[in-house]
Amino acid sequence: MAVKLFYEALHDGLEEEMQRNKDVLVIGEDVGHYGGSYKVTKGLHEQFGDLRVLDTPICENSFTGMAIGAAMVGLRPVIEGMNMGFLLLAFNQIANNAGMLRYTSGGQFKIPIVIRGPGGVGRQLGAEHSQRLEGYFNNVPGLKIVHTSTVYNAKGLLKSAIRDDNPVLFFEHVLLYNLKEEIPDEEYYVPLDKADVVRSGKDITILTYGRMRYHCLDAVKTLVANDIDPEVIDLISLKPLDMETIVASVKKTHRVIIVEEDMKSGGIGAEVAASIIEQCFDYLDAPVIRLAGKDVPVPYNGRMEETVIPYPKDIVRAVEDMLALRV
Amino acid sequence: MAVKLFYEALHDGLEEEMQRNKDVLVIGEDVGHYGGSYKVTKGLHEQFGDLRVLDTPICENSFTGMAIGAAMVGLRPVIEGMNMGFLLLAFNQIANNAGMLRYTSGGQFKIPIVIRGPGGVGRQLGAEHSQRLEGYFNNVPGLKIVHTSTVYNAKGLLKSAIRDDNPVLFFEHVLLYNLKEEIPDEEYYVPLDKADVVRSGKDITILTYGRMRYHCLDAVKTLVANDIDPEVIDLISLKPLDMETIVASVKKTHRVIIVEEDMKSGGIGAEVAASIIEQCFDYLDAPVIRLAGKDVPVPYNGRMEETVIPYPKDIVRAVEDMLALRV
Amino acid sequence: MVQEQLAPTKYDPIDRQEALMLYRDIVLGRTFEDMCAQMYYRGKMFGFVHLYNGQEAVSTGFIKQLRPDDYVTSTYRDHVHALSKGVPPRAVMAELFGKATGCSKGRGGSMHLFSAEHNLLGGFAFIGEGIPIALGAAFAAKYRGTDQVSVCFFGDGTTNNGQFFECLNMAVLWKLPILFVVENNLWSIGMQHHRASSVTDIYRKADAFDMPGYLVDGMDTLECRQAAIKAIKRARAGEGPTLLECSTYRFRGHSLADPDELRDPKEKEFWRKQDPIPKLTKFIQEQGLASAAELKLIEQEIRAEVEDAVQFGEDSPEPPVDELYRFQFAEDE
Amino acid sequence: MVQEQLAPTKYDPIDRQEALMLYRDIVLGRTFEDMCAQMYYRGKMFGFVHLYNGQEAVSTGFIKQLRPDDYVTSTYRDHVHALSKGVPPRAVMAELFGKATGCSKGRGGSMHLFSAEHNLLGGFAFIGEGIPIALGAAFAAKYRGTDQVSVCFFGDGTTNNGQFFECLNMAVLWKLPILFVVENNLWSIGMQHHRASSVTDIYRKADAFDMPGYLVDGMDTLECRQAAIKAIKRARAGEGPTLLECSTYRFRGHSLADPDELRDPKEKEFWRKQDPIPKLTKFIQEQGLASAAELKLIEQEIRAEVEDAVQFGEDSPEPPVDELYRFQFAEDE
Ligand SMILES: Cc1ncc(C[n+]2csc(CCOP(=O)(O)OP(=O)(O)O)c2C)c(N)n1
Ligand SMILES: Cc1ncc(C[n+]2csc(CCOP(=O)(O)OP(=O)(O)O)c2C)c(N)n1
Ligand SMILES: [Mg+2]
Ligand SMILES: [Mg+2]
Repeated sequence: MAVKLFYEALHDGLEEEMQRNKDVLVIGEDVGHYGGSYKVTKGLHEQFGDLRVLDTPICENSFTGMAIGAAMVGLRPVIEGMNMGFLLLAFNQIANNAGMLRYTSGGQFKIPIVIRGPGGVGRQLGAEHSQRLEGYFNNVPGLKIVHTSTVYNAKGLLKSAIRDDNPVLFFEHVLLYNLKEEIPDEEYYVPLDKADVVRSGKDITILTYGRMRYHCLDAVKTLVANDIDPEVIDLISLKPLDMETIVASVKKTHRVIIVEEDMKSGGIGAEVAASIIEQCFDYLDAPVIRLAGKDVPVPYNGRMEETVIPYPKDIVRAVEDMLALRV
Repeated sequence: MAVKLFYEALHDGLEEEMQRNKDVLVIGEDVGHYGGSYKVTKGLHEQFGDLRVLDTPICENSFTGMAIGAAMVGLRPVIEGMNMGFLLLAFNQIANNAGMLRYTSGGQFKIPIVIRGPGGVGRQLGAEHSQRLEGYFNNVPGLKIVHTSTVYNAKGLLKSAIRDDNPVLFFEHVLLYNLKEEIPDEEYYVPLDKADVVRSGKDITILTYGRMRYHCLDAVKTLVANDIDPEVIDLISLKPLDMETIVASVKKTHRVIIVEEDMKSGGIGAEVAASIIEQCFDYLDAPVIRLAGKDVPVPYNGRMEETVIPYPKDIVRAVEDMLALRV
Repeated sequence: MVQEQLAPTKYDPIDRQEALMLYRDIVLGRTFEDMCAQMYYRGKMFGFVHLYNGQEAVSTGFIKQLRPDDYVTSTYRDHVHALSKGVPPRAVMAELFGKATGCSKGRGGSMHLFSAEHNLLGGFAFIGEGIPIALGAAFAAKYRGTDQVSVCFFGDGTTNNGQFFECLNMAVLWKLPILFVVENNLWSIGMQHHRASSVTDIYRKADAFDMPGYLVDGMDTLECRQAAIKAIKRARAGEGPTLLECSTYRFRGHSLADPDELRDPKEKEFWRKQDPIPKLTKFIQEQGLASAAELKLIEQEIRAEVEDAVQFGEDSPEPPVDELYRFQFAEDE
Repeated sequence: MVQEQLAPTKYDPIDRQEALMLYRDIVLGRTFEDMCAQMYYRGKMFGFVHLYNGQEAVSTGFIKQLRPDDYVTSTYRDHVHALSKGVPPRAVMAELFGKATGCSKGRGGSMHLFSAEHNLLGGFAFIGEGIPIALGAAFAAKYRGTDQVSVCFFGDGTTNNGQFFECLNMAVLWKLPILFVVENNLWSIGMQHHRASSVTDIYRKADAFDMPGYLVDGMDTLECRQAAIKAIKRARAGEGPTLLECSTYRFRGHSLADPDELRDPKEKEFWRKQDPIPKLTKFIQEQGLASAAELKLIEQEIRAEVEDAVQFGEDSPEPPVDELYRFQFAEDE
């Protein structure tokens, strides 16, 4: 075991996969000489050379398309979105070519690419740099979408994503790169499609992902002190959802609250809630509530910014409100 | 009253607004000399000239941005997406600048643009030309999203959208352009934010939009013959949802089925279902069911294509299944 | 950076075998497309169908100089590129009929032809999006140190799209083995080239990236072939990309749904006279590479081949409807 | 198309008043940015803050030739463009402090400065996305027959993005009154210009669109001014757009968060010697337009103004938290 920072865990995962398979390469802005804006690719360029750690011009749509083309003929590119928001420019390539091309080709090509990078509300980064795109891409077919949250799963999920033969959108959170955790020295993988039951409980199911995992765990401390026993599940896989784990929990607790950082309308939580309703309506004792980012661009002002996303106190209140309705 | 085709109604609405206000102009590929791929802008170029019916090069991101810039300084551009799918290339401009700029500027600029064009599953148009993008844009803040469905509302909604001071994504359906209907000669407007209760009923609420309105109405014939009395609501406004109308209906029928053509995961129906759950869980006698497009790119093969979206028979079956559970 | 027009006399030597191969290919393209028009009007295929009539010299001239392991990307106007790259007419026609035996297993249709076996990386229905894909294949060739070459085809209208410029830049930066082949047929649907592009000489834009750019007579198979030989050689030798503007014309509307009302009949007439097939026929006969009778025979063989493709398409099974989800993820073979 | 370097002797006559106005502006830019650095390190502002030190000649040289009703778009590196366009230092500083009195009412922050009153159409945090916005304003001017001019500023790295090329094309097609001003500071974050652009002479790319393109000494206020005069005149006269590449350098890291480890100290040293402020000072004094003492006085006034801006920012109220949704839709004024 060794203590690692979040960005180091990503770095190590990438490095291991690159050492293991010479088809794996990194493509993106400032991933090479600069070492990546959040240091995830630091040093890789010295080790693997300019072509395997490719600094691109600022042209997201085309370099993403280039990565897809390279993947079609057998390479396994990992694209870094310096900020995932910039990938809005690559929406065409991601949706049409990463998402749909394999299908329209009748299964002739695989597109083993990973698109990773930071998103989320940081510290007054302004509207454009605070975007949470997981909801924007959730309706696109053919993609897998995961969101990391811990140092441990950052490494294990990235390695799994790189080995996966499908396009994977891999979301990190801009405020988690310096998280610290002890992780195994031995190689390990974390499955892309499994939710993580972070805490078992019987009173209510809290579904969350990304940085909100920590807000939920903070809230849990208060809740437990107040004699409430919540189950906390980190979704990790946003598409497809791990409905098996989710349904099992709902059947146990009969109450669900979804805590998400992305904007509420049309966000990830909408699909989670709708799926739960379809699959275990009869087990629910209360409406599925979404505690989500507000439907506004993120304002720069710090105090306003704080009101945009859920905080532990909001979670505590929402859970207590829901349980107050207990019969 | 006069009988008009769907595309003529759009044409007339556009023409009226252009005559009324010289700030209104049309921008897009082949909108001018060619008259628009679906003839919506036919003849407008002769009447209003090249600058007001502007044929653009094929560069969706930039001409959308150009329209936004023009709107910021007072023009009211109507952008035609020859196919709404092509606007994937303009996602950056639509999300950041149309959706968020007014907010980040502290309310200094208005962005009165309309982005309109066809989407939807047509007759074997293939995966890329059969996209339904309303779900892709649903999580973007600051946008209004409407979907037309009748000749009457096509004209009235377009006129309202042009007069609205906000960016409006205005979806049409590729298979509805030749729909015929008698509509008033007098000027009229249809509100952007109101759902249309197409048929009142008491047994179940069918929520739908776009072309699926017709599949629902077909299904209703069978249902009524089988002694079922469904309420059919055409959402029209996909963002924001007209929750007042929706909730009132659910409180009456206690059962909801959502019929949508877009893909299920992360689609419009997810938000509709989640919102209903939050707002009228206690009135529900059965889970909210989504009868949606399948989560795959649309295959070219005709018979496969038919299995992708809901048909009247599917709606009948789903409604009957749900009502069979009636206690 | 030099931009020169190839002197039409400077063809690399061409033998009988190659001449007949080219002839066979160009006739196949034309015959196939004419058959598509018939099949479309007979309701055998649906959706948007974009025919290549008039532009065949480009496909034949370029693709026939490629090796089987070289890569090609095309657009929605992709039938003939697929055929030139070796995809059997049966597989293309069956695809247009939406059959399981089609080159995209009936999932793709006219605008989405693929063949992994022939390194046809796709027809792409959105303009421009195939260019980065071809660039990626070229990048992979460089990455692995193979000498494979990548060729992407696209239209004049597409050269106003950002992806075109972005890819030219990257191709030069990394000296990638790629040919950017613009088929300048003067129109993008109803938009005239000069109304869409501030500079109508597309080959000149290469200069902004220090890439060689050439203007090629796209109605002349041998000129195309000659330009291809040179650019492919350069690419294979690791010397980098080339931009080739082929001036050409489509003899039909943009797609079979296009009323084609805007193009001046005189303009159409002018270009009809440049038809690449009689031109190639004439060359072959003048050079004594084959006789009129021999060429006739080829035409008959091709016609039979295309009719066989139609029959094959008709007889082929549709993909099973319950396989809707098959092929979406890599796990589904 | 001509591409020429302006001869540095050919300045339009410049009087004392203008010279002092320019001096005031360039000193304001520098002083303001230095203050921002201090405020950032003192925790008064957050997020990404990109300073303009070193590039001031461009903002002063170009924007000071504009009329109040002309339009400007900038990037995330926008403080100084805003100041040159007339946005009061108080409003900019208050915005950086996230206050309700800020030019974007505290909603925007460093990368999103706006002022409708001054026709500053925005700082844009994504590269390139401000270019089409400026094009739109230029289009509107043409549409309405006003003689307003639009100027967009962006960096060398941005010229590899599709929107740059797409907009150059449309600007020429429709002869729009717009100046594309590239501030080529040789780097995009940690990426050297020559590693990102196959042709490092950005002004040359104008040629691909039949647009005049000029290389301008971006460290020389008067050269920038001269280039601006000429290009603005052209635009105002309805003769169309101009591309202007200003060679310049940023004296600090990309943003205040950038460790700036990659740039060679010798390179930095070389450019520091080109500092536009001493250069302008020297010119003014040599031409006898103002004395050293007068300039010193201006510097003091500016310092006071910037300090006042800080004080104003500090004293200003934060936007009410319950106004979170205000300003999202047009109905909310
Ligand atoms: C991104 C995108 N925008 C618009 C279209 C619609 N469209 C299809 S073909 C075409 C014209 C393309 O012209 P050109 O590149 O010259 O090719 P040609 O059809 O002449 O071969 C347009 C606008 C599209 N397919 N994709
Ligand atoms: C679309 C997009 N991609 C990437 C970025 C991240 N980014 C911010 S500034 C920058 C470098 C821009 O360089 P340049 O255009 O030369 O401007 P400079 O910063 O040198 O003024 C990059 C890559 C961004 N803001 N937007
Ligand atoms: Mg064309
Ligand atoms: Mg720069």
